[in-house]
Amino acid sequence: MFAYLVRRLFLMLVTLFGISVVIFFLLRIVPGNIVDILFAAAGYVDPADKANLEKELGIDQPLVVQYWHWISGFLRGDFGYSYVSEKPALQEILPRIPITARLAGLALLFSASIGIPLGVISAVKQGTRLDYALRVVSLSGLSLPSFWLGLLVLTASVAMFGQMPLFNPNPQSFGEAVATYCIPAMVVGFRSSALTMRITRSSMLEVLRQDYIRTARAKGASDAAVNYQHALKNAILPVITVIGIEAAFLIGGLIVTETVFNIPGVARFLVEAIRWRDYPIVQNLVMLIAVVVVSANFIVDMLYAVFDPRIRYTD
Amino acid sequence: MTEALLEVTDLRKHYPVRAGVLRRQVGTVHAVDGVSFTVGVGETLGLVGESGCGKSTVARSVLRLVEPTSGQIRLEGEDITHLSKAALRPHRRSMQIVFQDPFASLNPRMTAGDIVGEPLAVHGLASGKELEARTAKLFEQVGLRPDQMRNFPHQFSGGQRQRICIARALALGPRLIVCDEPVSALDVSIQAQVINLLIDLQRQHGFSYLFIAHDLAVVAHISHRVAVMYLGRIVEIAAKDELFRNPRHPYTQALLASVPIANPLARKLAPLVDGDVPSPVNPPSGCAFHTRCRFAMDRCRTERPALLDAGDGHQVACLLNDGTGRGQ
Amino acid sequence: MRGSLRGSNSHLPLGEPPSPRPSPRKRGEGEDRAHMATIDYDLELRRAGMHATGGWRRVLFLAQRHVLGAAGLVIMTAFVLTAIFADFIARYDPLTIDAARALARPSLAHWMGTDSFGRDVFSRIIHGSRISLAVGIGSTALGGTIGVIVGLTSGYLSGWVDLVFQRVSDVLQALPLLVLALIMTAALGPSLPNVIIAIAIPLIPTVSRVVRANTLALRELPFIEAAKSIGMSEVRIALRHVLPNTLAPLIVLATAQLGSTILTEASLSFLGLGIPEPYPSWGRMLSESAAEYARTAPWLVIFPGIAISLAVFGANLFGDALRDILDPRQRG
Amino acid sequence: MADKSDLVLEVKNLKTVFFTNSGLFKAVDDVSFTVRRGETLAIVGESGCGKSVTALSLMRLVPDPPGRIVGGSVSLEGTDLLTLDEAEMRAVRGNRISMIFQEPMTSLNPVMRIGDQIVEAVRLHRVMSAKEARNIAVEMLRLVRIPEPARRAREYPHQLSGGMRQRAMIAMALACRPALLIADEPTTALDVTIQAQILALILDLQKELGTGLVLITHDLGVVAQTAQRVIVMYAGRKVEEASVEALFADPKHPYTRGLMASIPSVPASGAATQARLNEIPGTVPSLVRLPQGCAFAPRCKLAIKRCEEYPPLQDWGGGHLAACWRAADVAEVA
Amino acid sequence: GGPKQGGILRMYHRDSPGNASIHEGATYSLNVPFMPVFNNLVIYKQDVAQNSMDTIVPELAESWAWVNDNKTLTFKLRPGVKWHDGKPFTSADVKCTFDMLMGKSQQKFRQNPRKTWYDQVNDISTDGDLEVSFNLKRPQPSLLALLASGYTPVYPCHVSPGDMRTHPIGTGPFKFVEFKANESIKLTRNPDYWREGRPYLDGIELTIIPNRSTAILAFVAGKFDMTFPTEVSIPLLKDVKSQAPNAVCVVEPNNVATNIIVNSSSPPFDNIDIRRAMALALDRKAFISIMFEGQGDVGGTMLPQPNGLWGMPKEMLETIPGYGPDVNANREEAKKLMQKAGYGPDKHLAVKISTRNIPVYRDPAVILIDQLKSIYIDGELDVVETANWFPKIARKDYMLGLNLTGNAVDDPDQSFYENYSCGSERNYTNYCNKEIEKLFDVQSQETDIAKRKKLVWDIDKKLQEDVARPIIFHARTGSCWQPYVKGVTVMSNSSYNGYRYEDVWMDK
Ligand SMILES: Nc1ncnc2c1ncn2[C@@H]1O[C@H](COP(=O)(O)OP(=O)(O)OP(=O)(O)O)[C@@H](O)[C@H]1O
Ligand SMILES: Nc1ncnc2c1ncn2[C@@H]1O[C@H](COP(=O)(O)OP(=O)(O)OP(=O)(O)O)[C@@H](O)[C@H]1O
Ligand SMILES: [Mg+2]
Ligand SMILES: [Mg+2]
Repeated sequence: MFAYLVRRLFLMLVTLFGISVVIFFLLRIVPGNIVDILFAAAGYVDPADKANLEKELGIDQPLVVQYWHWISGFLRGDFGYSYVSEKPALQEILPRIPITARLAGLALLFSASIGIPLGVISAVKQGTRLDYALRVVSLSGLSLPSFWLGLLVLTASVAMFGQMPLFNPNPQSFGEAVATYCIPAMVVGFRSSALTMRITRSSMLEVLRQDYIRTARAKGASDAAVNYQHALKNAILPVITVIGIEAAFLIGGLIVTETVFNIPGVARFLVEAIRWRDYPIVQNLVMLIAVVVVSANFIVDMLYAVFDPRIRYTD
Repeated sequence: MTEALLEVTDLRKHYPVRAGVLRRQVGTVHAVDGVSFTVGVGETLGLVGESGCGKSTVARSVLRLVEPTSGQIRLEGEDITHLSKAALRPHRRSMQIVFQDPFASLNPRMTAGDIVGEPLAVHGLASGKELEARTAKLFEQVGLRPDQMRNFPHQFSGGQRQRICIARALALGPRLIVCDEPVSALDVSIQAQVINLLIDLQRQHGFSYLFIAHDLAVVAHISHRVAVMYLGRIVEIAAKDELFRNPRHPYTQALLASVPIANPLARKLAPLVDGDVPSPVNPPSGCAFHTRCRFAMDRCRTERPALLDAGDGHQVACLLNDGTGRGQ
Repeated sequence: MRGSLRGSNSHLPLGEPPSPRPSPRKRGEGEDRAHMATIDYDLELRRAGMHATGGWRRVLFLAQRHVLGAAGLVIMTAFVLTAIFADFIARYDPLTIDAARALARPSLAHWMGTDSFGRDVFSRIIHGSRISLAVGIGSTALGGTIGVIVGLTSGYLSGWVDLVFQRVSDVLQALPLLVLALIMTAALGPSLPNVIIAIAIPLIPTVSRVVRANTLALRELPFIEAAKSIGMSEVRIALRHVLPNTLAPLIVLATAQLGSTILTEASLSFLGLGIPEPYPSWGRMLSESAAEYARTAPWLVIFPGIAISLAVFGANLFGDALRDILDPRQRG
Repeated sequence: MADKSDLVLEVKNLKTVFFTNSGLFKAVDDVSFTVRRGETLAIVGESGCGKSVTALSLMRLVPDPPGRIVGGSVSLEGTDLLTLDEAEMRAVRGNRISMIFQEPMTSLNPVMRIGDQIVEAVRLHRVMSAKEARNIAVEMLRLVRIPEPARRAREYPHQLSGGMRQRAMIAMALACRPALLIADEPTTALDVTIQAQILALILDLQKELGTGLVLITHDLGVVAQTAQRVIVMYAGRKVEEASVEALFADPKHPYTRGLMASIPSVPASGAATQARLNEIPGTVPSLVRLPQGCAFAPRCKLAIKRCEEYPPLQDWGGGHLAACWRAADVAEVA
Repeated sequence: GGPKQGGILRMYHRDSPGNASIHEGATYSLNVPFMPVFNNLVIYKQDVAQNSMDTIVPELAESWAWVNDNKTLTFKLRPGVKWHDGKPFTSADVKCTFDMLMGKSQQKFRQNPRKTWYDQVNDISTDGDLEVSFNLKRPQPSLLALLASGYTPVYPCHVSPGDMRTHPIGTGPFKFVEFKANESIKLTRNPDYWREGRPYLDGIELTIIPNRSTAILAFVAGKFDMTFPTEVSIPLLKDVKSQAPNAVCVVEPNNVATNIIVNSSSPPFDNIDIRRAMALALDRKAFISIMFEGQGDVGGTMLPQPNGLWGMPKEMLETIPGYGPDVNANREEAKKLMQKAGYGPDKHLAVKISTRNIPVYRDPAVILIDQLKSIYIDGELDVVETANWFPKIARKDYMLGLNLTGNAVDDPDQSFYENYSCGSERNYTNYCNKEIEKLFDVQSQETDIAKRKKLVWDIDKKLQEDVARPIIFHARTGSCWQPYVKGVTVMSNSSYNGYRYEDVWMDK
């Protein structure tokens, strides 16, 4: 097991290296760079100015050199300077991370705490009206684009309370904290809770027919105990997988939500940075996201072993 | 029993025992601990023993479904212990297994007909109508109705499932069938049918069986020779009549004495051996059976008896009477 | 909970004289007498599908049994047919601009009104089904197929293949979907195939992880061992034995994804990365500029919204039913 | 049947059917029997004849759909289980009536430790601390002769051999000392020495607690050694019922007689060669398309025209019931 | 009552400007938040909507004078003005600023989009700390107009261009506090402002909200005192009015011309017939009706009257091919031209129309494609990411492009030289007509406004007839603020010049 861990860690590093190469070169494949964009914004192109600027930013050097500069800096913790704001990239990125992390965490929590129980109920009551109702409700989560859901929430709040929750980085009251983080998180979570619920349902249906469920019933275990202790624990693997994936893709979902709710998190920031071809920001941010994703996958893998004793990771 | 179809030499299979958060290995299960035997062409070797003594592990090792820790398995003279998966595949036609747990060994999403017909399809022996006909034939052979071919495993009773497994094993006409308790879930009349079928097939085609069962009566009927296992080792092996008439190992004797007799007037349900079954993780020193043996001597606690010939090819691993076991 | 159990225990001491208790409540598993007496065997059998063997009868029976699923199938079929015959169904050219009839309310002439360009919303939705379904089905199929292959291979073979595949999907996963889409559209320009590929790529790790997780569990089951003992090739085991047993979550996932890819395209459009104008896709119709008309011309957002929702509902309801139908234990 | 107070279980005209797409399976068709305190009733019969479904019906655990108990009554200690609501039934299950399932491999929860599964059974019906329950669990495992019970209690089912799993099942079923124990082939996976131990254990507990035991088994040897009364089922129906002595001495139904003849015996006088066993020719009929009248008729040497009419259970004295028109002739012909 | 002191003006910002240096930018996203930080030498009077020579008032300069045959423009500077960091403001700062703009100093801007504005300036000379002179090559009366633009703040000498991008220092009514990209921009009152009693506001806070719907909702919900100026589209304006009936809203032209850039250097648009046909096919009214529900202006290069100062009279405009009221007649003519060029009902001309992937660019392009259908041209939209837009245009890798041209000041010099003179970098089409260029200089030197207007009209007409860069329409947009916000004037012929905000106050 220890050997396995060491190897996993090593492989995570390999993955991260792979990601760094991919993102680095993908960005370079995309036509246009910060200089083009700056000039586009200024509405003119002057070849001399352009060359100067490229030199200043070091993007005239061979790619390999640029890569080496970046990655060696990254390893030293030197993230370079944003091309756009000319501030240290780390200083730009860091304050935004907790915002998105909070949102993502809440969204996942919401998705799991709604999706799993509803999935269980709907599986247990398969074929009843309740099952139909829950499925239809969860589907509405899947069928509404999240920007519409977000706008709907905002519009409704304006129409009903004459108020709109605008992001406040330092919420003063509990209500503001809810408005700042929980509502957007719920909008994101609602969608992924639908997926969680459906996977839970399907997985539970599979498990509920197993003999050991009958055994549990035969012991006189209550429905709740049967469904949650016996069945759910057996059915949870695919659910964990999906939640893990959702966690990774949450960044994508958050882009739109951060835009609609105007939250200055990393997701929207990343999009802006790509638009500006702000390599130092994009590269480092993607790497940080990658670290999170890779760790999330690792945790998911470890959770498999926790939930299913038959899965053992040996060397 | 002229030539050996299967030859197992000093087979060992150890499973690691893990514990703790980091799942460090804290011990080893000596599931099979040095087992040697041969099965001749057209011969049935019965394998009995207490539960958990490693019979299934032997069975699965023979088919290379678990990788043995050490030892050698020769099929038709060829060493298959280290063959690659691909190289092994052609040999699979000549050896088949009937699993102990019939339900779990049936794919819940395939119909019984598909399950039984699949080996034929896989090895390209039949297809289309012919496949169906041959599958139907197999169903009839094991006492199932062909109209059950389109049912799913969960729709069968325990005994019926076991017969599906037998039919699947028979499909390829293998030379060796490892039967891991193939009739344990069958009622006696069908058990009789199946055993008769196995016997008939053996007579017609010279099949060999490694036949694992708890029911000594069944073993007695089908086997030519019988091996008795205890805690990962063979403690006694002999020709059937010799073994039943003249069991030498105290465990064998206890086994024979424990067989329930189908006569309500002759009740004798007092267990002959008592005491805890020792664990394969920490097998007792010396003779593994000494903890439950009524005749255990001091020597038995320290000295491990070897499997010795006590005459007429009757081998026994017991220290009593100069290593020939307890006479009758 | 436990208290009540003990309570009823006390009613059943050894040898207590029979005390039949009337029970008005409805029960889950067993049946009360009153009900037993009135069991309509024929009806029950019909429900079990006895009279529905083979061909159309079976389809009809399944449709009856899975009403929601049948509805889903009907919706999906309708959409597919719409997409195929869009040219015949649409009453106007979806691209023709007419300032004179801009922002017309829904009427007999324009069933779903017109947009700010004076284009007929109904015709645009009809034509939009082509693009939206192409995106939905195309990217789900593409991502799903590759995902299944990767997941099966890595789960079944495990070992280093697994490790490598998982790392690759880690890499894919670590690049957020919209980032990928941004980069793809920036590099290649926004076009239908590019959007499909951009949406399909993140599906690969999703599907492959689910399949792999299932495969890992299945690999340990005796019936896989049984398949090995027959001498089946690994590929065949993977396809015939492992895959069908992972089908249930796969179907649910795929149909859920089918819906969400349509939405993803909408999100891409929202960020200006979707299928380019003027070709109508439902997502584009719902995108940013439409949002500005949400109040003044609600039909601009209601109808494409309904179209998306219907497609998502259709796909998912059908998927649920398919899952149930393919579950042998449900077949009675 | 003089003293009814002695009855633990009284099953009357139990009828359980499966509604399947290939038709109506009458898995249990009009079966009645009783079990007294401390009594062992064995159920034997062809594989697939409805024994397990009978047992599941008693527990009200028949999978629905497709199964359904459509008639009869099951009274446990005077309470008709079929009229209880789910919550009341739960209080009974595992407590007053418990069951050892046929398939030990799949009947244990693969992701729960063995010990926890037993602890759960105990704590559902007894108030006690987790520690006490754990001790009981370990004790039960020891009782069923599992070595190193404390360690095994912490293991998962897949780490145990088949026999151990079955014993774990037994431990779980017995943990609450039920009034009625249904054992569906409890020892098929055990070697005879352990089987003897386990059966002795079950019988001990039975004696001590007055537990009624319904023992479903194929092993007629076990039946002979443990049961007081036996019912023989064929194709969903009870075809014979008798005290164990009467049944072995004088089976009245041709099917029972066929069964008896098929029993292999340990050759005391060793026949060196393999011996073919007696078998009953033919196969079990499909439960959907049962032949008119007696279901065994097509395989029966004694079948006559009248067998197209279903023979009622007839009492041959001493509670020996048999459903055969030719019960009187069975002994002579065979 | 009279103006009140105090309060922070909350406003949203439509997007995150790349940096804070007005001189390096070419979008009013920069002017709005940072103009309050600076002062110009002269400025358009902030409470008059229409910018013109007559509304130019002194700011850092106390007075100005044209001397030396109108070839020197001399400013007397205001004494005692301090930069926000406490350093005194002198004539050196002015010289530094304009030297840098002309590219003559050591320090360089990263980009310098308005360099051409000073093509006629020879050099800047100072006379003591409080006098500075612009020495011109030839008379250019409009230089003063350019200097009065919001685009022409005076930068301090002692701050490097790089620092000006991240932390601008000015002399203006508000001091820069912070700029968090994609988040917010904060300004605070400059207590040492040279103008007594100004500004009224304690500060200005801009929250960056790129999503227009969210932003408008927030405004309606009272989260903001003011929308981003000229960012409320016509449909949204209706929304605001219905949801917040008290809000004050104005709709004004923003002097941004939507136009087609034609690649006349390669087929098919090297053929003047096809260019003309295209121009004839345009139904400008339809554009305006779709994009602005009728609230837009048809005109030539210069913003039409009455908001614009230089727009040609309607009668003259309608004589230009394609501007005539009878669209169908125009299109018949266009078809003939197309047929002459070899196209017809059976032989359509396939054309790619490139544009940026932003609704204000994309939507007119979509309409254009539809309109070109009527004259045998099958257009296909080619949306281009911002990063690739100018390189693509510069490479001449397009056939038609749909473009927006914003005019910082309503003055022909600015728009003619910038967009149509032969060497100009912003002359994307590389349209080069020496004769017309001579006319540019003629009008530029003309000091008589009436005469100059006539010249300008003729030039404008010629430019349209050459179909170099046909103008489709001039947009109008809305701005809204809460009723208690006073002293805001939205300029009606420019969207770059009206954001000093020193006179804005809140009646709360
Ligand atoms: N995968 C495994 N990991 C660890 N231990 C195992 C594994 N499989 C089997 N064992 C252990 O190996 C020993 C032998 O198991 P095996 O299944 O071969 O017994 P058996 O003789 O077939 O028993 P039974 O008659 O009960 O089926 C047991 O102690 C069992 O717990
Ligand atoms: N879920 C089900 N759906 C349909 N038919 C079923 C189902 N479960 C059992 N049956 C049918 O009911 C009949 C009785 O099954 P049961 O399991 O009671 O047999 P059994 O007597 O226990 O046999 P065995 O001794 O082999 O275990 C069988 O014919 C079987 O096919
Ligand atoms: Mg075994
Ligand atoms: Mg059974």
